[in-house]
Amino acid sequence: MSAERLPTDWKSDAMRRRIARRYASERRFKAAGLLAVALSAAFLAFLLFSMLGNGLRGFTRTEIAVKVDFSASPLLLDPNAITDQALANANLPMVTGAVVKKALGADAEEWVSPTAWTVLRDAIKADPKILARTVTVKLPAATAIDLAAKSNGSPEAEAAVARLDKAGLLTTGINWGFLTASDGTDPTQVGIWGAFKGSLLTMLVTLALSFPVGVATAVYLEEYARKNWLTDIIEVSINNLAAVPSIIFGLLGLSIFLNFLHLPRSAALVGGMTLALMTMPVIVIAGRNAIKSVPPSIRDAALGIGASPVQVVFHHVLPLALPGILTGTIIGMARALGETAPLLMIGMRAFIATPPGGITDPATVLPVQIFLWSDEVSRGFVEKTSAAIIVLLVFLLAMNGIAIYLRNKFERRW
Amino acid sequence: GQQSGGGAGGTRDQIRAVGSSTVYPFATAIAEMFVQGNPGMKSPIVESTGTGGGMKLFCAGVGAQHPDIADASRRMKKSEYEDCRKNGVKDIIEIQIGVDGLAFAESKNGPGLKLTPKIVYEALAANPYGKGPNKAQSWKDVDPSLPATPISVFGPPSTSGTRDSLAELILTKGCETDPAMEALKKKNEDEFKATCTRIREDGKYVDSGENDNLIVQKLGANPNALGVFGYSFLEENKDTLKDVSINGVEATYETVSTGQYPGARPLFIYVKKAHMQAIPGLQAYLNTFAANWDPNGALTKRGMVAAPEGVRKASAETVKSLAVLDGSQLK
Amino acid sequence: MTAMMHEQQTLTPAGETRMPETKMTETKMTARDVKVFYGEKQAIKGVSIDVDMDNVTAFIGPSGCGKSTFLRTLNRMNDTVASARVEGTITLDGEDIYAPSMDVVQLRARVGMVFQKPNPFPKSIYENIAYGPRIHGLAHAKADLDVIVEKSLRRAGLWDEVKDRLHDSGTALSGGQQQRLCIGRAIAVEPEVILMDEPCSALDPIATAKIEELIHELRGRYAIVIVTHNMQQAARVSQRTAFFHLGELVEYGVTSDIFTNPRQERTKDYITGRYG
Amino acid sequence: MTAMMHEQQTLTPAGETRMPETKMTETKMTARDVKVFYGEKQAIKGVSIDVDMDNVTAFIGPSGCGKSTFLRTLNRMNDTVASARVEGTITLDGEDIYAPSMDVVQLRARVGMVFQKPNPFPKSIYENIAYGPRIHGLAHAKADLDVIVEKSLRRAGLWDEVKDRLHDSGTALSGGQQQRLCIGRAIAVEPEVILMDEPCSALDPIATAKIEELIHELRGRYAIVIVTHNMQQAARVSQRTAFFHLGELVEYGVTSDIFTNPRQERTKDYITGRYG
Amino acid sequence: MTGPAILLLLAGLGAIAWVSARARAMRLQSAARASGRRDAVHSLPGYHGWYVALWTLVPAGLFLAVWANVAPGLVTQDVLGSPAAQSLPADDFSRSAILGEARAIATGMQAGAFNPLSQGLVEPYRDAIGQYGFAGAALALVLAFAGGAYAFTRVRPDFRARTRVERLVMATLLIASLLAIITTLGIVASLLWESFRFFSMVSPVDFLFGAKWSPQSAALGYGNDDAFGAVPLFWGTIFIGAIIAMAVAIPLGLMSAIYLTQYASPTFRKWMKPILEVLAGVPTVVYGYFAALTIAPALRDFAVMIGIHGASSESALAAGLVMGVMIIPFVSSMADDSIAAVPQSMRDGSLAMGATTSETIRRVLIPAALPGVVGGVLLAVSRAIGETMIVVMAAGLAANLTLNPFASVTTVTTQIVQLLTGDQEFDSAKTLAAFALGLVLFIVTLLLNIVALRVVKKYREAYE
Ligand SMILES: Nc1ncnc2c1ncn2[C@@H]1O[C@H](COP(=O)(O)OP(=O)(O)OP(=O)(O)O)[C@@H](O)[C@H]1O
Ligand SMILES: Nc1ncnc2c1ncn2[C@@H]1O[C@H](COP(=O)(O)OP(=O)(O)OP(=O)(O)O)[C@@H](O)[C@H]1O
Ligand SMILES: [Mg+2]
Ligand SMILES: [Mg+2]
Ligand SMILES: O=P([O-])([O-])[O-]
Repeated sequence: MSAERLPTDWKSDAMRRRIARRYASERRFKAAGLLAVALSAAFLAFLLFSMLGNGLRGFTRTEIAVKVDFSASPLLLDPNAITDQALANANLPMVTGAVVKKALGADAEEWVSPTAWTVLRDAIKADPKILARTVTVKLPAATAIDLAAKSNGSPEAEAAVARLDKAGLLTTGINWGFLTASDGTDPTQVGIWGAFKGSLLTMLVTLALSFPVGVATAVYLEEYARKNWLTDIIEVSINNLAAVPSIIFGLLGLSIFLNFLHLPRSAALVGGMTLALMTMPVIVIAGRNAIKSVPPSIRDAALGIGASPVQVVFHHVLPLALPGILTGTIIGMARALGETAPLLMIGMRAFIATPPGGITDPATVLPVQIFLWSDEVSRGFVEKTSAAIIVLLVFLLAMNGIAIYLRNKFERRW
Repeated sequence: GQQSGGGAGGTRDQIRAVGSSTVYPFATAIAEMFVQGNPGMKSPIVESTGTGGGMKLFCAGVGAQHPDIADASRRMKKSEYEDCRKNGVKDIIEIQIGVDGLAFAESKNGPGLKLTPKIVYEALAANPYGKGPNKAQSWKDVDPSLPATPISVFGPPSTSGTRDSLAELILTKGCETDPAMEALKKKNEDEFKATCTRIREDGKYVDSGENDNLIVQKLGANPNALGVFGYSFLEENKDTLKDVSINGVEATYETVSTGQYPGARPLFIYVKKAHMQAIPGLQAYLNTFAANWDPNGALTKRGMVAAPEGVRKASAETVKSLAVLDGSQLK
Repeated sequence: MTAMMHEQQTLTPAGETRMPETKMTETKMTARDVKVFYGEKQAIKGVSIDVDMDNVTAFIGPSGCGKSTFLRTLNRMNDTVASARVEGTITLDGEDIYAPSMDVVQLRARVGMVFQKPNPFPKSIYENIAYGPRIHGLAHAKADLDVIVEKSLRRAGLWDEVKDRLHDSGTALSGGQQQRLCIGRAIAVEPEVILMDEPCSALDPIATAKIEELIHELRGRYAIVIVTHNMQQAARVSQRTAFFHLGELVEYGVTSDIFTNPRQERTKDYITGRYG
Repeated sequence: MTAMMHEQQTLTPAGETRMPETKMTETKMTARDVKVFYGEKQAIKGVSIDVDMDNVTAFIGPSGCGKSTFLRTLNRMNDTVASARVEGTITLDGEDIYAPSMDVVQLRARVGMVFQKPNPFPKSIYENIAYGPRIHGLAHAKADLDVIVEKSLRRAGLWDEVKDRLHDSGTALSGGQQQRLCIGRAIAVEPEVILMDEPCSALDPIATAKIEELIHELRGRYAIVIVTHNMQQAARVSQRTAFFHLGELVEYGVTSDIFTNPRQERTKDYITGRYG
Repeated sequence: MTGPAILLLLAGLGAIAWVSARARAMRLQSAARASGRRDAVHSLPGYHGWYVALWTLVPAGLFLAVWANVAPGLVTQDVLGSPAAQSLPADDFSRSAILGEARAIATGMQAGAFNPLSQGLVEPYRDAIGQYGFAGAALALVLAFAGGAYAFTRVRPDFRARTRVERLVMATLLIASLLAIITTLGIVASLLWESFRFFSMVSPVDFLFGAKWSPQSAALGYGNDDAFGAVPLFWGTIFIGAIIAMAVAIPLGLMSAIYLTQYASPTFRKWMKPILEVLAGVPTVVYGYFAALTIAPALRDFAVMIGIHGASSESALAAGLVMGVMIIPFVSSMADDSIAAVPQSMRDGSLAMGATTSETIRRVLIPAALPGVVGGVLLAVSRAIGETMIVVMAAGLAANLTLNPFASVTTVTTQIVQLLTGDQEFDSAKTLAAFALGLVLFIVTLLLNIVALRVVKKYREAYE
């Protein structure tokens, strides 16, 4: 053994202490990491729970059972000639008010929703014979009563609820209308179907435009493009577009699609086109990564037996890259589905109570609907806003879930 | 398709309205009633773009791709009218649908301020009476009779029509109490306007977005703050807010509708006469408006204040006769 | 086939070449003064070589000396590397393969290639073999294709092992089987030359032995060029050996001579393990 | 140091072991019946071996036979592979290195390692060397550190080449210099054993020669274990050679015997190039 | 002939072309193959089919596209020549409105007339459209036949149909990739034009360096000079997006990435990683709602409790905090990538020296990954400053230059939305300012992205 060597005394106290210190700092560092993960997850949980807490009530509504004696009410309706127009002219709102007053007391007119008469209308339409009878109908409660019944409301409303409850007239049930109705002005009657359909149409346009173009671009850049100034510019543009603030796309849509091309305002078509410009770069980038991850040995193999470059891509590379491309597409679409700002610029911030029938009809989308409702005067909209958020989140989580599933399932190592 | 871009194209079987966010809740309410009263009709589209933005779209031309109605929380401006004419929108029908109260409110636990336009002006102006930057920190600085709570006002942002109303209905009134200002008005209209309507930007007045619900919330949280917003919000939130009297007048339905309460401004809709024929249901939509703007009509239930009887009569007449606006009265 | 028969000639000064003494052979491919550049960098510095039908030719040399690069010039796989540039002449049956009129796709069908790492397509065994004939239109009916697949797998010595699971994925085979599948895939388009770039280096000894045996069987039917880093393998499978070093062809000749009696100092040092 | 002096003993039946006849050596590490699993798969199948101070031990064997895996059990680098599991006993100076009381951090300081690809940190040359002493607190003043850095670089045979640019990045050196830097880095913490996993396989012949020379010089001061795929290199640098095959230790003995007179058929086939 | 009908007809022609060309190629090729020469046959018959079909469809299709744009002009010319057109008003705008309407009615796009004059023009329009429609259809068919016939004559066994078809495929791909450039140009053009008008009213220097943002003054005719100083907006944007949000996102994102990649068990990582990614998938309008209704009031109460003066419920902190959370997955995935790109050998090298995991991370991995992490953070910043809904809903509108995180500040994106959706006047500097702000935002994010991508790329290359 050589003399000049200074053997380290690993067993000395100083060294032991030092090592203990190092391990302590290791533990602290690890705990900090865990804390970071936990905090992030806790925030998410908090967000989701607070939305659920506020929003689940939005899926229910309170109804008041009211006895209606049609024969005794001043209805100008001929039971044998019930038409939509006749019903519209029949002064049902007044009748409803009178009926409620009679059944529940003088101050009760305020207890039912202003649009409660539509329930009567639909009941008569469904069965004109009830005009000759006395029936019990469940009328939607007014917002104040609804709130008081589900959580807490004003003292007057609470008193009314207590009275109704005692009489056993109050029921709270799932409000299917929330899923099938469209925008409205009475929070007890609104639904998300219109906005949902708008989102669907917008997404269709977005997908139809951005997917083929995105995939074609990814293929071109990854497989064929020779490095030159043009491909450099393309590459920079794409990476940049993927990060351009979405509101800028709104400005673009406003100037080009609306003011220059004169496409219809508020339409799913324009919304979809605007979002497609935003989504395309996301698909390109995901597509390129997916294509890049197809091992070169596959290309070599195909080229080596005489496949042309186009055949190599369409027979081998694209099929193998497809799951990756789909994952990227779903993520891009999910982002587009949640996007609001650019759509505000192109006229989707609108009251649209008729679900759009096509891509050129006026439409709004779920996130814009949420934005609109969050701005409503009536406090009944608070829980509706949260409920709409839940619907949107369920969709987004489902899309993300599918993307993650695809990624895990097809993630392969060659 | 052989359809070319530009020009008029496409058909429309829905009414389109654009404009004021203040009128938006009333226009949508009418839209709903219109559909219920006219089965088979499609629901009108109401866009909330702000009065000016709406005017811009409205005046862009005649045809299916341009809106039929502009909602406005102020009268059309002369410049807007001229723009309309330039683009071929010649015959415009002006209908006042009601009144909006510009309400001042505070939290239920607030100090119970009593204000006048003069006090408001002196508290909020950027440059009161042109005498240099506003130094008032508390209400007491403005008027010794008021409590020494700091000035903190949440109000409409400079981009909204409600802000214009605040400037016109309250600030200018307060400003004009000073004779020097009256003189200035004659001498230099622009400077008068600036002195009397410009609001301080040192944080005492907080621009508070479009979302009036947030203002309501903030007031609840901060008893010393004052909020300025449409009367309908006060009405809806009576349980947490109370009104602040101006000139000793409380903001109640009556005082606003009679114009006693100073913060009252008219609400309008503007309709293109050229569209009356081509857009199905447009006349019926206007009729629905007319049927619901009475003091005990559906619109007042939603927080609108009915216009005085005379105005209502005149508006109803316009709906019937479709009389065209005379641009020369506009400013 | 328009093959050219000619006597082996002395090649460029760079390569010390000894003619195979025994018999006249059918020269399949010739390279004359081939230079390959990757951008600025020259990877092959003027190599001339002849490849014939009857002998297996082995390329040996230390890592990075350019064996693979040169091999890939022979079927223009280098075209796929953007920075690569080839100078000199390479012919197949006397036709210049870098001539503009040459269709690369057809060339690659005629000069097949087997790679270092087995790279079957992630498809069924059947589809792996059938792919080439399909894109080249070599079979019109399913029955034709079946015949081709069976014949190719038989020649690749794989038929008995896979005949019952032709529709299993090619990637599910063992490494050695995969490599034979790749050879079968190359054979299926009836190539004239087969290039193999270290075909056994990822395989275990038993699989290696199988491939070597296969090469013996294929010899004569196809011109075969094999790159290997295993000198013993070169000695076992080849009749001609080319030794590359730093992009140059140092020595080319009959395999047994190269190993027992190298003429160049560098060859000798390499063979005795002084470097590499 | 609590080294143990003991005679070489006959090892497990799996490994045919011939004792180094000439002299008694200081045994530094012993492995007894070591088995390593990656998940289900067994990569090392009961290997026993002794490593001593005076001889360089070489591990040879075909690719994938477990050389690297076994080497990495010696300083518990396998701990970093989640799926890896080690059975059997390995001692360093008689202490069980897999005992719970053993501190990995210390162990790795005592058993240094050099990897196949030179992996200097992307820091200056100085910082590369100083890294180990710093984290282990082996120097308190800058001056101490300077001394350690110089000494380590000298021992690694790199001092003269880099003394004027100690603050240049370590990654800017040539491959061979980088590898010597890595050796210097390992030396700087005064290890007792140095493990080298194919340290020259990424280097050119001249750099290889330098490293081999360095190994000669370090011999005796540290127990050295080297994995190599180049049999000639094993013959040149080592005094003991262990031949691995399929996770087993086939033969272990004096290097010259293994190469000239292997006892096992498998060893012989491998050495003569029948596989690998 | 109507549009759909002619398209259908063309499609039919294309199909016929494909089938017949393919059949012919097959026949010719089997004959050629019999002759034995391998290179006598070049392309598969299918490619010949495509070649001929494309020649049939593409020229005719292109012609129709051009025709669709030219024909309306010709039709209008025709109609203007008709007697009914004499009564049209001279004024250009109303004339084209009437013409447009007449066309809409003639093509059945519109039911009733807005303008009585247009009714009279409907008939002439119908006639003219019929004529030109027929002419267009006939020409398209002729082109289709001509193209198809020409291509058909070229079908020979050794004709390189595949090469031709593939060339078209390549051209299509190239055009698709050019769309990115076109979009960028579109953005630049649409912003530049309006910004240019804005800067003709307000000096760019005042805009970029002015400390006072007060569009109300401009609206009040107070002059544009000290009304459009955007510095408070820039500050608010930076304060929220680059300072507060990053103060949340960088530590949490980086530490999460480190924990998940270096410490966590595979199962934990498998579950946690997607869960954290969900944070990036939550729509921003939801974050905005959450920030405005839940976080902001809570923060304000907290600020009041600890006695901070001037706490606003639209605080920079609320918006920044929530935005930071939204960005966490972004930072963590960039950090994850960067750390993963550090070769395993670095980690092994350090561990083999006896370093602990945290020492390895802090002293080797992070320094080595730093350029990548920095690039990732820059990208995250660019994303944060462009974020709109959170700040629109939670950050407020007061253009304050303040360091107090509990005070209200405003941002560029908030003001864009305000200016374009609030009460606006035509062509006033106030409205145009939105585009100028958009332009600044675009340029800044562009620069950030270029720099970040450069950094990241350079860094990746260093380890390749
Ligand atoms: N695509 C490429 N771009 C740039 N240089 C390359 C490329 N491919 C190979 N080279 C360089 O060309 C030289 C020859 O490489 P080649 O792969 O042909 O060597 P080789 O003899 O096959 O080595 P090995 O035995 O390791 O496979 C090497 O210096 C290599 O670095
Ligand atoms: N991290 C791992 N996980 C699973 N299996 C592994 C892992 N590392 C190595 N193996 C397997 O363990 C066996 C031994 O591998 P090892 O790397 O020790 O071989 P080697 O002799 O060093 O080979 P080479 O000469 O190629 O370096 C091989 O079959 C290998 O596939
Ligand atoms: Mg090679
Ligand atoms: Mg190894
Ligand atoms: O939307 P406004 O009513 O404020 O113009």
